[in-house]
Amino acid sequence: MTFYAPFCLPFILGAAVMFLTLAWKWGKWLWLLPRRDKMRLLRGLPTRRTLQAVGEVISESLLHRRIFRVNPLLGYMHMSLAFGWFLLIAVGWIETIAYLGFRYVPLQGHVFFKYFATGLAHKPVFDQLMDLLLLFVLSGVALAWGKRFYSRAMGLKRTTKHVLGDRVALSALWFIFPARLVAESTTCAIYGGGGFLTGGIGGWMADHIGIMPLLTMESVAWWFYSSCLGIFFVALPFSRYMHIFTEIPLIFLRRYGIRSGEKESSFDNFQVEACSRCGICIDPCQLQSVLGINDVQSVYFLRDRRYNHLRLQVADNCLMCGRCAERCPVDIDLNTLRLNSRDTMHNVPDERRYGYFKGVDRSSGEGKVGYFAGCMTLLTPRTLSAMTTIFEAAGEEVWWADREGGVCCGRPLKLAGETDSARKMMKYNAELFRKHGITTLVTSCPICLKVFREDYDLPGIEVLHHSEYILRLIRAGRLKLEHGSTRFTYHDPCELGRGSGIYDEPRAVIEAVGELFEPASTRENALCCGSSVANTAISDGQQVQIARSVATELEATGAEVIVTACPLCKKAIGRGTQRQVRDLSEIVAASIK
Amino acid sequence: MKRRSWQEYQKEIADDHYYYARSCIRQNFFPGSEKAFIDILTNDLGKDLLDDPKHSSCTGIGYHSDIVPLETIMTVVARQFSLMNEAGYENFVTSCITSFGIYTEILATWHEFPETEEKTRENLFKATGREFRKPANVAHTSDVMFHFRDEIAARAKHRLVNAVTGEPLRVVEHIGCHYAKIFPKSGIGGSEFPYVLAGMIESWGGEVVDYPERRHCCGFGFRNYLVQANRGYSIANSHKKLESMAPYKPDFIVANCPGCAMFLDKWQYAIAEMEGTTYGQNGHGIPVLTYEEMAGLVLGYDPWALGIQMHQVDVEPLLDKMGIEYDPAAKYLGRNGKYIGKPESAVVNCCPTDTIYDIRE
Amino acid sequence: MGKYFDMLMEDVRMREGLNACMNCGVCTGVCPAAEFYNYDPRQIVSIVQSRDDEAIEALLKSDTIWYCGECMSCRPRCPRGNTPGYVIQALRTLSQKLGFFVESEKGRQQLALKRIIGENILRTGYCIVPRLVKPELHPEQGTVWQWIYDHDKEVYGQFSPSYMRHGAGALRRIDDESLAEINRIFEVSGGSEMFETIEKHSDRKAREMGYEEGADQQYMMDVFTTNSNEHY
Amino acid sequence: MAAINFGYTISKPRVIDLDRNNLRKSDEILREMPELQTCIGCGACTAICTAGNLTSFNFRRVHTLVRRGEYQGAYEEMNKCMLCGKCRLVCPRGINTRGVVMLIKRKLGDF
Amino acid sequence: MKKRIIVIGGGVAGMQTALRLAEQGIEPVIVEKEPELGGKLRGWHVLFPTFTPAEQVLTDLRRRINERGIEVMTSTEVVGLEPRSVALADGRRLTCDSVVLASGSTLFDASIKEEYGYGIYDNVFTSADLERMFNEGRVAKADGSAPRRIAFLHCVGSRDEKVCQQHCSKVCCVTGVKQAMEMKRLFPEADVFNFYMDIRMFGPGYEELYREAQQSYNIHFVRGRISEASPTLEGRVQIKAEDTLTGRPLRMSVDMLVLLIGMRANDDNARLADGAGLQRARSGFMAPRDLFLGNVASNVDGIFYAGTVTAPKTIGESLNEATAAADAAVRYVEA
Repeated sequence: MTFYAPFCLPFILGAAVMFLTLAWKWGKWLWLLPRRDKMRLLRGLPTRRTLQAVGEVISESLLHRRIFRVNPLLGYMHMSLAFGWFLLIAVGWIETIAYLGFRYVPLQGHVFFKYFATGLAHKPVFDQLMDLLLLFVLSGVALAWGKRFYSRAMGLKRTTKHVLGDRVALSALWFIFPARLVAESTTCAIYGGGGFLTGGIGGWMADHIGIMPLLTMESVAWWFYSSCLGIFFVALPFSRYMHIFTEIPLIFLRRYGIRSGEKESSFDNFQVEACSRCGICIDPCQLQSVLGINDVQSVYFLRDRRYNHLRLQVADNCLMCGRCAERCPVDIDLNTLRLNSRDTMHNVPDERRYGYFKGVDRSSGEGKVGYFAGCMTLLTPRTLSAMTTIFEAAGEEVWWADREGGVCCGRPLKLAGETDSARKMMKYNAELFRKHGITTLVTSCPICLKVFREDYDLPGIEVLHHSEYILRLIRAGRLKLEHGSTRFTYHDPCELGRGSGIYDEPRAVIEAVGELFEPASTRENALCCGSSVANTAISDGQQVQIARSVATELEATGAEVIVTACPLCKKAIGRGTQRQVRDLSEIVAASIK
Repeated sequence: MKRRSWQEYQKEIADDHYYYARSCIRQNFFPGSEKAFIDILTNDLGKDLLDDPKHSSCTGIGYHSDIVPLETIMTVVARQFSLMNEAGYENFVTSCITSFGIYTEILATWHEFPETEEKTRENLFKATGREFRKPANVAHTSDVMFHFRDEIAARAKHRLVNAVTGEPLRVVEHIGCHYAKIFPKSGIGGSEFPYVLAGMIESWGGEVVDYPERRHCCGFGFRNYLVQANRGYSIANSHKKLESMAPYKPDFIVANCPGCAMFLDKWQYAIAEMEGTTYGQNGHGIPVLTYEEMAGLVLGYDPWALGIQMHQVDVEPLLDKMGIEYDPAAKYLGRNGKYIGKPESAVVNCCPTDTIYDIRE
Repeated sequence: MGKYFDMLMEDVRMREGLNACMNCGVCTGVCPAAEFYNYDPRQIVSIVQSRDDEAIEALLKSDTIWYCGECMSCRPRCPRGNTPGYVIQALRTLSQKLGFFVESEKGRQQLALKRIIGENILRTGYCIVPRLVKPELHPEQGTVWQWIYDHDKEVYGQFSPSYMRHGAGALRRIDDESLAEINRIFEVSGGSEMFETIEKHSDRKAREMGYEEGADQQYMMDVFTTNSNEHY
Repeated sequence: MAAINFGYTISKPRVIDLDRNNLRKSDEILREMPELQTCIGCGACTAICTAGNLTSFNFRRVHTLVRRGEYQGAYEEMNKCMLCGKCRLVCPRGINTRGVVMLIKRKLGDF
Repeated sequence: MKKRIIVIGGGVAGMQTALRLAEQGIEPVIVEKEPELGGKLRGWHVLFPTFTPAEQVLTDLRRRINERGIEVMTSTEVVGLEPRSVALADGRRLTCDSVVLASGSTLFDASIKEEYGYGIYDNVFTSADLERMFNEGRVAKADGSAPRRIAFLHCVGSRDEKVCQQHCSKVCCVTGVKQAMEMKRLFPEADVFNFYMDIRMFGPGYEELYREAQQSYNIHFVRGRISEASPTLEGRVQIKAEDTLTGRPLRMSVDMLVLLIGMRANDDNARLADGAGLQRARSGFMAPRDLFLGNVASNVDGIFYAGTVTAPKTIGESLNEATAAADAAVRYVEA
C-alpha cells in the first residue's frame, strides 16, 4: 500500500514549513532565555510541575476551560475546534493502527487515510466515531461563522479586527473541515463505506451523481482539502494560530516559574505569540466601552508588538487597570508586557538624572511606623487629617515619611517605562525608610503600595496599605468605632484590588462603620476610575467621561457615600458625581468613639 | 521718518550767556569736540560762554557706580550751581549726558522732595560755606547746538550729502539713555523720538536712519564697563546695536553722549579683534562722530583740529564722501606740528596712510 | 516683616521708584541687562514690594542687584510710574550700608569702583582722567588710544592749553581750593563714610576668603577681573 | 585675531528671539497636544510640583519656553519631573501635563 | 401734554434710551453731534463673543427709531445741560423735563503711546483701524500684502499712568481675542500673538472664546506688555516685551502690530460736568450717584446717565443700562 498521491503535496509542504518554523522559533526563544530562566526550566523538568503543566495543557489548550467561564457557547466553540481536531488526529491515528497494525505510515497516510484505505475492509466503529468527531468540529466551525455575524450570542460585544494574514489562515481553517467532509463523502460515494455523515452523504451522492463527475469531484475535493491544510499550516506560525502551539510551552515555562519582567526578554515571545486574538480583552476595556477607542487594547498591543509595528500611541494608551488580564483565557501577563514595551520605548539610562536627590533629605525623627502619604494624598488633605486623627486615636508614634525629604515612589515613572529613573526613586526612598528605623510602612496610596511591595528592597519593614493597617487597629481594639447607619458603596482601586489583591480589608473596615453596598462591577471586575497614572494619552475630558460612567454604577447602589481607598480614585470619581466621595480613612476618623 | 511728535516736546533753551560744565569722558576722549563747541558758540555764533576752571566733575559716574551717595552728588551739584551764581550766570549747559541726567534729576528730586534740597543746602554750607540758587535753565550742549542749527546751516561750508552723488548721507543717531529717558520732557522730542540730533542732521542735509535698536543703550552701564569682569555686557550691547544698524548701511553714527560715541567707536575695534566681525563699507568700520564734530565739519573746521584722529575707526572715508579736503599727512602731528608717531593699524582701520608716514619716517 | 523695606523707603529713590508693580514686564522687555544677564527687573520690584525680609536680604546679598547698568530705559515705559532702576540704586546703597555687597561676586566689585573712580574723584576732581585708562587694563580702547596714551601731552595739548595744568580747558588740573571743597563735601555728605564702609567690609570679606593681607591690591585686582560666568 | 587677551568675551543674548528661533518642534508639540496652548499661566502645576519643591524646576516656565522655541536645556529640565501627576489634577484648563512632559521629552530627546 | 426728555448722544445707549422712553409714552429727542446715528457701533465689524455683525444691531436700532418716529437732531453739538434744558453749540437752548446723558466715550489716541510708533510706522494699527479694514474687506499690510505674523497688544491707553489712563477699558481683552480669531480666519497660515497682562474675560461666553482661540486657533498668548516697537528694514515692526512667565525678554518682528486701544472719558465731560454741577470720577468719566443703587442717576436730580459716559462698557451692557436709565428718567418726570 502506498501512501502517496499528488494531491498530498500541498499538505506535505505546508506541514514541513510549519514544523520547521515552529522548531526554529521555539529553539531560538529557548536558546535566548536568560540563564536564570534556563536553570529554572532544567530544575523544573523532573518535578511535579511538569505533570501539572500537562494537566493545564489539556484543560486550557484543548478544553479551553477559562473561555467557558467567560461564555459557555464561546468555550464550546473553541473547545470543539481544538479538542475536536485533536481527537480527529488522535482517533485517526488509532484507526490507522487498527487497520494496519503497528507499522510505519507517513503523515499524509494518517491524515488522508480515508482516501488510501478504500481497499480495506471497513471498521464501522471507526467510521461512525470519526464522523461523530468531524461533526463535532464542524459544529465549532459553524459557530465560528456565526460569531462573525452575531458575536453577542457568545458574550462578546466586539470582536477582533484581524489583519490580512490572519484572514487568509482563518479562511483556510474554515474550509478545512467542510472540504474534508466533501472529500471523504465523495470517496465514500465511489467506494462505499463511511459513517453516518460521510457514508450518508456519499450514498446520496452515488444516487444522484454519475461516476465520471464523481471521480473528478473526488480528485478536486482531496486537492482542495490538502491545499486548505497546506495553506493553513504555512500561515500558522505567522498568524494568530501560532497560539495553538505556543500556549503549550508557555504553560510549561510558566509552571517552572518563569515570568516576564520590567525589561523585555525572550520569554515574552512565548506570551506574545500565545495570544489567539480571541478579543475577549476588548470588552472589559473602558477605553473601548466608554471612549470608543478601539485600537489600543491588549489584543492589538500584542499583535503590533509581535509584528514589530508597535506605536507609542498604542503602548501608552492604556489605563493598566488589569481588567483585561483578569479575563485573558491564556492568562498572558498583559500589564507586564506592556510595561516592558514602554521600557523599551521610553527608558533612557542616564546617570545624571535626579542627581538633585543628593541633598534634598531634610528629614528627622524616628518612629516604628512610617507613614508615606503619597504625592496624590497631598492633594486630598482630608485623608491626611483623617490619618492624623487615626494615628492619634490609636496612640501610634508615626514618622511622616514624605513630609520632609521624601520623593515620589517611582511607580508613575515605572508605568511610563522610565524604569531606570524609577529605580533612582526606589533606591532613595528605601534608604530613607531604613535610615529612620521603621518596621512598618503605611501608605494611603495604592500606587505607592504596589511599588513598595514589588520593587522596593525593604527587609524587615512590613508594607501596609492604610486599609490593612486600619483594620488591624480595629481588630486589635486600638480603634473604637461607632457603627452607624450610613449606606456606603466601595470602589476598588485598580492598584489595590487587582494590583495588590486587597479586596476584603477595606470592606471589613467599611462594615465596621456602616452598611456596604456592592456596585455591579466589583472586586476583580471593578471598574477603573479613569485617571490612572499609567495613561498619559487620554485627555482630561476623557478621564471625566470614564469617571462619570464609574460613578453612575456606584450611584446605582443607592449608597449615600462612595468610599474608595486611593487618593487618585477619590479625586477622579469626585469629578463624576454629585455624591459624597470619601477615603476609607475619612469615614473611619469620623466614626471614632 | 514721520516723527511729528517732537514738536510737542519743546523745551526752553537759553539764547546766550552759558555757564559751561565739562564732561569727564568727553574731555578725555573728545577734547577737540569740547573745544569745537566753545569755538562755534563764541567765534561763529558770537555767544557768551564761561569755561570756569573751578568747576569739577558732577561725580555722576561715581554716583551711577553706586559709590557716591545721593546726598554727596547733590551737594557737588549744588557747588556747581554756586560757582555759576558766583560767576553771574544762570544758564547751565553741560557737555555730558550723564551729567545732564544728574542735573535734571536732582532738580526734580529737590522739587519733589524739598527736604532733600534743604539737606543739600545744609551740607554745602557746612562743607564750603557756599550757598546757591538754582539755574534758570539747564541744557545739554547738544540742545544748544540744536537751538542754533539753522544759524549753523546758514554758515555751512559742507552739507551732510554725498559730494559726488548729491544724495543725503544716511546717519544713525544715538541719543544716550540719560538724555530723555529719565525725564522725557527734558529732551527735545521726548524719549521715544528724540529730535535733538535728528534736527541737526535734517537741517544740515543728512537723512536720519531709524533702525530696530535705535533706542537701545550703548552698553556703558557704568560698573559694567568700568570693571573688567563685566565688560562682556558692555560690548554685547553695542554689538547688538551695530548688528541692528549695519543692514541700513549708515554713512556714519552721530552720538549725543560722549560715552556712547567712544563706545560705539572702540567696540567696533574690539568686536573685529575678538570675532572678526566688521561693519561699514569694506569692513572698515562705521565712523562715529560727536555732534560737535559733525557741526565742526559742516562749518568747515579742519578735521584734525576737531580731534577726529583720536577715533579708532577712521573717519577719512566720510570726509571723502562729504568732499572735505584734509591733509592726510597732518593727522598724527603733535601740538607743535611735529610728527609724533602713529598708532598701530587695526582691522577696522582702512586708510593707506601708512605709505605716507613710511615715506616721512 | 518689612524691616528692610522700611530701610529702603528712607531712600527718596525708592519712594519715587516704587508705587505698585503689576508685573507687566515692560521694564524687562527693554532692559539691556535682562538681555545679557540672568536678570529680570520686574522680579526685583516684585520681591521688594512683597516686603519679605528674607527675600529682600537674599536679594541684597545676591549678584542680581549688581547687573543693572542704570541706563534708566525702564523709567519712561512703566505704566505704573515705577522706576526699577531707582529701586536698584536704593538696594545697592542699602547693600553697601549693611555690608551685604561683599557676599556676591558682582557686589565685591564695589571695592574696585571705589578705588578707581572714587579715589580719583577726590584726587583730581574728575571721575576719569587719561592716566586711569591704562591700555593694559583697557585693551578694547584700541591702538589709537595706546597712541594717545603714549603721547598724551602732545595730543591733548592741541585742544587744551592747560592739560594737567591750572587754568581753564579740557583736563585742566583743578585748583587745590576746589579740590578741598570736593573733599569736604564728601566728608560732610556721607561720601567718605560710604568709601570707608566699602573698604571695611571688603577687608573683612577678603580675610574671610583667605587673603591674608585683607583687601589689598591683589584682592582688588581679583574682584576687578573675576567672572565666574554664572550670571547668564 | 585672538592675539589680544581682552579678559572677557561678548555676552550671549538671553532674549527669546522669535525671528531666529526654529519653531518646528514647538509646532509639532502643539499639533500633537493643542490643549497645551490653552495654558493660562496660573502656575498651579509649578506650585504643586514635587520636583519643583525640591529644585528650581518650573514646569510652566519650561513648557512656555519650549512653545517659544527655546529648547536649550528643556529636555534636561523635564528630566527632573517625577511624573507623579499632581499637576494634572490641579490644572484648571485640564491639560494633560504628564503627557506634555512625555511629549516634550520625546520631541527634544534627540537634541 | 407729553413729557419731553432729551437724550444726548445717538449711539447704542442713546438710541435704546430713546426707544424705551417712547415705549413709555414720553417724547424723546436724540441730540447727536455726528451726521448720523450709531456712535461707535458704526465703526465695528462684528461683535464679540458671537461674531454678530455690528451692522445688524445698528440697522435694527435705527429702524425702530424710525418706526417710532423719534425726533433726532444730528450734527448737533451740546455745550451745556441742566435738568430742564440743553444748550447747543449754535446757541439754541432746548427745553425738556429731564436729560439722559449718553454721550459715550472717546477712543484712546494710540499715537500718544509713542513707543509703539502708531502713525509713524506703517504697519502699526489700532483695533479700530482693524475693524474698519474688516468692514472694507481689505485687511492687509500697508504694502497690500498678506501678513504672516500678527501681534496684538492689549491695554494700549488703559491701565497706564503714563498716559493718565489708570482704568481698565474692559472690552479690549475680548476684542483682542475676537480680532485675533478673525485674523486667523482670514490668514490661516499666519502666526498670531496676543501680548497681555491679564486676560479679563468677564462676560458670558468670553472665556470660552478665549479658550477656543487658544486651542482651536492656535493663537499664542504671551504674558507681557510690549515695551517698544521699532521699524525693520523689510518694513516690518520689531517688538520687545518680557515673556513674564519665563522671566526672559522676548523679541520678534511682525508684519502687523495691532494696538487694542481703550476708552477714555470724553474731553467735554469736564465742561458739561462743571456747567451742570455733575461729579466726575478720577478717570474723567461721569460718576453715577451710587454704583449700586443709583448707577444710572447723576448727583443732579433730573440728569441721568446711560452707556459708556460713566465707564467703559460693552454694547450689551450699554443697551441694558439705557433701558434702566430711561426707566429712571420716566419715574422722575412722572413723579
